[in-house]
Amino acid sequence: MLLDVQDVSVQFGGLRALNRVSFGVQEGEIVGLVGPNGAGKSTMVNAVSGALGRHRGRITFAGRDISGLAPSRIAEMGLVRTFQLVQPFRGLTAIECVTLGALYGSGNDRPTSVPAARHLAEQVLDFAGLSAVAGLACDTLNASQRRRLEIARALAARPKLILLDECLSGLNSSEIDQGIALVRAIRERGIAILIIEHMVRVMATLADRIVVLDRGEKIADGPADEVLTDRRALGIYFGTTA
Amino acid sequence: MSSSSRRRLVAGCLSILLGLSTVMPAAAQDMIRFGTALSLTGNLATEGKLVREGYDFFVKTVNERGGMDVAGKKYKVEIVYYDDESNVNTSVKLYEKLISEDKVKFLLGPYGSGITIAVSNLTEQHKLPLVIAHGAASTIYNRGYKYIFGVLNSIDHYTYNMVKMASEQKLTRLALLNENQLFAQLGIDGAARQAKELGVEVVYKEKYSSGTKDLSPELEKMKAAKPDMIIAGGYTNDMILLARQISQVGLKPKLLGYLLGPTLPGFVKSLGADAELTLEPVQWSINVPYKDQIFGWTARGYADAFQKVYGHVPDYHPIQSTAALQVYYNAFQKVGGFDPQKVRDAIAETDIVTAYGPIRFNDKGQNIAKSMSVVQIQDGKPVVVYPADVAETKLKLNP
Amino acid sequence: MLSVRGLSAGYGGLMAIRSLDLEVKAGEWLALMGPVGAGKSTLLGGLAGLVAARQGEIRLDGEDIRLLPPHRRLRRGIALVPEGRRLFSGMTVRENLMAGTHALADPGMRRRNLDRVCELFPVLAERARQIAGTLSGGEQQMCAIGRALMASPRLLMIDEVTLGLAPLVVESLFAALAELHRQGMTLLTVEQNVPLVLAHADRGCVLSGGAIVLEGPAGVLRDDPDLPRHFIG
Amino acid sequence: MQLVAQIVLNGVLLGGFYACMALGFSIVWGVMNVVNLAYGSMIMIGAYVTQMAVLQLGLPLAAALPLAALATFTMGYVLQRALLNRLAERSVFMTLIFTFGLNMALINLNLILFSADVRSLPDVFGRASFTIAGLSVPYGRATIFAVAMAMTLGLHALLNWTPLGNAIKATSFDPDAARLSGIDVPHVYALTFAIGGAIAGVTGALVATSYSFSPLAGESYTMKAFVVVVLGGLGSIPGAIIGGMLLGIVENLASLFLDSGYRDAVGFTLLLLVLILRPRGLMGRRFFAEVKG
Amino acid sequence: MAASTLRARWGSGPWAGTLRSAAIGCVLMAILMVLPSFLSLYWLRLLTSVLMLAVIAQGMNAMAGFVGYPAFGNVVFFGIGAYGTALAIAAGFALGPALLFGAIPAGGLALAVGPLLLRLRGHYFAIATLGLNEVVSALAANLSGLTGGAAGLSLPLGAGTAGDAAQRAYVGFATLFAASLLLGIFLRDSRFGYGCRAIRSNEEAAEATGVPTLRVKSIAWMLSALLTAVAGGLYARWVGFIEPSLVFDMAISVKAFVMFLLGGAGTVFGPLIGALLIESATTLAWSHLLKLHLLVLGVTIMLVVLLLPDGAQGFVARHWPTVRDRLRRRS
Repeated sequence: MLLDVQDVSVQFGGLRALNRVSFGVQEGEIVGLVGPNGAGKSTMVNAVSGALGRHRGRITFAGRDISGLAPSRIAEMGLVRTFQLVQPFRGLTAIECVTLGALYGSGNDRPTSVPAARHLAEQVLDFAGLSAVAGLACDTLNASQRRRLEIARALAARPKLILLDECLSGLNSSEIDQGIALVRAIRERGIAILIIEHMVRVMATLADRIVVLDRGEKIADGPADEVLTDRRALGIYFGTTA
Repeated sequence: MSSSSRRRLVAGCLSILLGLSTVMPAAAQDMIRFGTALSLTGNLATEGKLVREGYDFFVKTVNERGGMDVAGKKYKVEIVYYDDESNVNTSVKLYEKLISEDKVKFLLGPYGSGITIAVSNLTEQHKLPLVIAHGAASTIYNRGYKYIFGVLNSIDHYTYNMVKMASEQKLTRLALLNENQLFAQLGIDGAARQAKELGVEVVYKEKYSSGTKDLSPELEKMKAAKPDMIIAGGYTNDMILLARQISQVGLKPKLLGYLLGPTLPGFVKSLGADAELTLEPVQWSINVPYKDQIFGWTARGYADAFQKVYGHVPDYHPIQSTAALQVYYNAFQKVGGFDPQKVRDAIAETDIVTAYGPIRFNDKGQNIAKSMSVVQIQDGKPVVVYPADVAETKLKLNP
Repeated sequence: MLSVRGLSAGYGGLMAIRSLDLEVKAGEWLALMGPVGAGKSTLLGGLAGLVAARQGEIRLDGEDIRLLPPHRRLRRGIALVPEGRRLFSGMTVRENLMAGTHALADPGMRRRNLDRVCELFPVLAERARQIAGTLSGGEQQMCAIGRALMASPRLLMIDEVTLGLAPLVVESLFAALAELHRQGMTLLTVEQNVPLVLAHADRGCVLSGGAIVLEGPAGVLRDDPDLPRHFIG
Repeated sequence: MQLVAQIVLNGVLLGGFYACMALGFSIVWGVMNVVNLAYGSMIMIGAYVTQMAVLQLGLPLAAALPLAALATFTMGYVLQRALLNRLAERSVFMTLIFTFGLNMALINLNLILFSADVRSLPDVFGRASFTIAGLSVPYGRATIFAVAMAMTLGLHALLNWTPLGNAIKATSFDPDAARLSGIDVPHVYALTFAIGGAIAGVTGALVATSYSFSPLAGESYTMKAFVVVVLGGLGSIPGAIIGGMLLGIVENLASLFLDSGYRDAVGFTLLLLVLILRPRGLMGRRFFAEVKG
Repeated sequence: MAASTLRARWGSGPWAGTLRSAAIGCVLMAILMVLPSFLSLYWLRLLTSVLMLAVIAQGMNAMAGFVGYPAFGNVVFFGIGAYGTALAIAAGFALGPALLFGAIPAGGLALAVGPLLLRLRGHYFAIATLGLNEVVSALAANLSGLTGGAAGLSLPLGAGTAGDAAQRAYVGFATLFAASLLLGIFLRDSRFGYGCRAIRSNEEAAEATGVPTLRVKSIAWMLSALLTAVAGGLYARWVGFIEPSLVFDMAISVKAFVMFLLGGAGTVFGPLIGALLIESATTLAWSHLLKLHLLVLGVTIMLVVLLLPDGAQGFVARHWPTVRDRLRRRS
């Protein structure tokens, strides 16, 4: 198991955002994390990536306990996340954003110099179909380009596992198709992916396994096709469980 | 292109770059120029204005008489002023401008001790005389510099007469308090030394941070030490606060002296009763018994003439400025010309009497010929009470 | 009552709404639905004046209000209960409610509106002196709706009223909205819980990718087998 | 013991003055996230207006005080409405630098109008003092303390019991939600700045009666306000009082037990400690604004 | 194809920006090397102080511009540098080693308090640094046994004429200025620099991307402290007299802040541009507007903030394309 989340609970004041949630991600696997707004998906991402600081339970990555480590340490170990925010690095150009990912990010075969990192960034931008906008400031890109840029930045960090936090939301249908193709291409490089997304279609086409959260509880976990035909899991989108 | 014209070109370009025009008024033929940078706008602007009036008064007086009379020729006098914002860096920069751009050979000191020290480093390197009218810190003079001369008594003499008065009045317990700032520190340290010399016991000595809004802890401690006399040093803001709090705290010293304050505008007006009977050492007072050997006026004569021009009675600031220029005038006459090195040597040999007082320099450049008078506020007016030969009236002790 | 033509709105360079047309009739309850990121919140923000509307027109009773600041729009009767409630969390419930009255032309309305809100949500009267940040989720939502009602709006827009709330609370909130609707309030709500909202609303609109992709009477939409497809994407 | 008690009492009196002075600074910072470096100059303007009203118009002090407040209130409103509101969306550095420039301009204007002379109003209270439990309290200081407390209570009442206060608090918590609640945010910002200005004006009047002032003396007041606000907690009224008292007492005790030269150093060390250990300040719960970046 | 189109789009090669800056820097330094022989001592002094201010502004820029932490009290390092150096000179050290006595304590202080203070953001960090300055300056004013206290420290005059002294100061500051340009380039183009800018842009995202933010911030502050401290040391030697209120003067920091903002935050040459603009404005103001210079300067600052939010460089960058197009159309 590459990522192993065991009995993780998170409490915000009186609100229990996650309640003893466990799941795992195997090497090279795509796992979908779904659930309505407020289900605890982002809290889970923050807990895994270290942004949250404290949580109960145990999270191991590549065999090491990463609970309580600084986010930068976790990233260095090869667990890199994208941001739901549309533009985390305002003021940097696209190529700079990706170069940043290449320069820091995971510790394995890190480029030894800035030019080498830029070279890698160029390749990754090309891979993500962003060559044409490399020199533009992040905030001038359109939604689809920004989402792909986030993925490119994560990819340039040479991770073992990428956390994709709603990287396709707000896109139109053809842009989503491009995004799906990109995620697939990443998986073909042998990188495991934990993808957080609302759109069932995306999950159906991408994920090997799906974990469903609702109000902090895990309510389903299994192969994608099984979960997607489960009325109860799907029902949370239409409020039938309400 | 000749090197000098190229040089002018570059300087010109740079001056445009720096937004400054180097166009100078062409020096008139028979014109002698002095230069100084004063605090015209900074936190010492009040003093700066008085200083400038003294210089201007000399210029006006001399020019009305046709100019300086040197080797049988008349030279009009002009002073190049700059505003140093009471800022050391600006001041040094401006003196460099006076020296290397305006080609001023004869420099008058700035106002304030710290600034004077920094400026004198520059003038010393340029080997140009700097006659200081308003830099009292002893640290200015004890660095072995050859080109600086101060017409005033330096700070370590300020309190001498006050301490002496105390010992004559049989006041044996002295409390000292100063702002943690150069001028006040040196002045009060001087008082402590003199007290030891004159057998007065220092029962309290402390410093406070500038800008303090409450001096009661210091004053309570001071009160506990039961002093007969207090001498305090700091800038006017703090001294006004101190004066108010001394009475609030219930301290009743027989004598209360300030390094600076009572004679400055605003002090008496703001304090009223609390200013009464306070003492301040002054470099000069209207009663000093000297007759000016250059202009022929007495101290009172100076004051009257001054008042006609500026509408107020001069304190010691203006006449100190005037005296500095008189030192130069005297030296020019002795040299019969304007060679800065010869002028410097002549200044070192100065031995004149002015309405300000006698002026004679020791080898550090300090004026050792005169001493300070002590002024007391009586019925809201400053009157000289010490030493006896210049006193207008008798010293009054607080009951 | 409200007529939107060719509206484009968004943050920075990002247009979440692209030349959208929308009509809200007086007294109706229009439900906006759609997947996350479809532009529903941006639309409401654009109508309330919080989000810059770059192009198009927003006509309220025929008058274009696109360039008015939010407080002016509120004065003309458009109120928004924003997503996440956005209460003034350190102030009391009563202070929060009173904060809604700044756009009232007639101060005498304060009292009357307060009574009306307390009648609709009696719990708010009980909690009047409690700090808003310490209320439960449902009570906070009531407080937020109450605050908007304090301005005597004619069009009440509510963004995600059920977010993160327990089913019972959701039902009571919807009951309150239904009551408002019955009293003649025009409602424009954004809601995730599709079956629930379609059970109450008069009409529904499905937004996707910043444009309306499906529109019709609530009853028709409810039975539309195509509806889930728009959410799955 | 008597001495220490007296010094602590003096510290409390001084602290009341500090609190009063910091209130206006605090409310502007708390509501708008603007650190007004020209605050001290506004205090000085209040002092000059008071002095002119008393000496030139012959008004009694009680009448000069509201006049000073009115002058700085108007000034504050115009400044915020015309200039500072334009910077509302910009980074915090920008407003900081802007108010720094404003301060320079105001100092220069004051120098031109009033010269660099140190001024002060003749002390109304003089040496008179009364005694409580063997400790002496000068009337002057007691009056300042009373005015400071009255202002604090007044501001408290304004914020909690009036529609304007409601709007100010709402805006400070969430400007967007305030806009949605029908609050004209730029206007509220301007009024907040104006209220801060009025407090500076009253402080200036107090300075004129009991301290001395000059165009350049304003900066030390800005610095003190800074320390008090950070100690007590941004935008918190009880915080300003507690911060002010704490600073007054600690400074005075430091002067008593250490060399008085360390007075400021002790104040600032306290500031550093509070920043490191409790960045929200002593009373800074979620009162006005959260700690904004 | 990708790489080549990329190159075509944003210059030639990954070091293009660095090389361009280095080239500009070399030209600048060459100009600075020949300039003194054409200048009177006054202009030389002005230029020296422009260089000094540019260096201090670069120190500020390093923290506030590149990392986004407004180190308002950075002047504390200037003061420490000045005192450390002056005391070492007074103890008989030559200027070179004496500078270390200023720089090392300054850098050490930044490293020591950095991890504590750099957890604060925005105004809070600014105030904390201000407090640090006040505390250190009060120590300098009160430890009179060591520092001479309020009476200040006077250094013996260096050998030679005024011209020699001016030249020495100029060369010192010009060298330090070159170092400050290198620091600027380092902070812009190195891996470390990428980390800094990521922090400025979004600290949480930077941390999640793998930037050890606290360490990067602390080191950046140390570099800023070193630069500022050496400037302080050279200043002490240049002026020959220091006192606490002179070298711990907040106005120095604020001026530096205005300068780098004016020139362009987070740029290599911004501080120099800002120092040139402000110094010429000040020079202009006091020679022609004796009584109004503070007003002029203050209003200038206000206008800059209102009208040039991204500094002179940003202003040019924003408007140059339209100007260029207009020029092209005309020709």
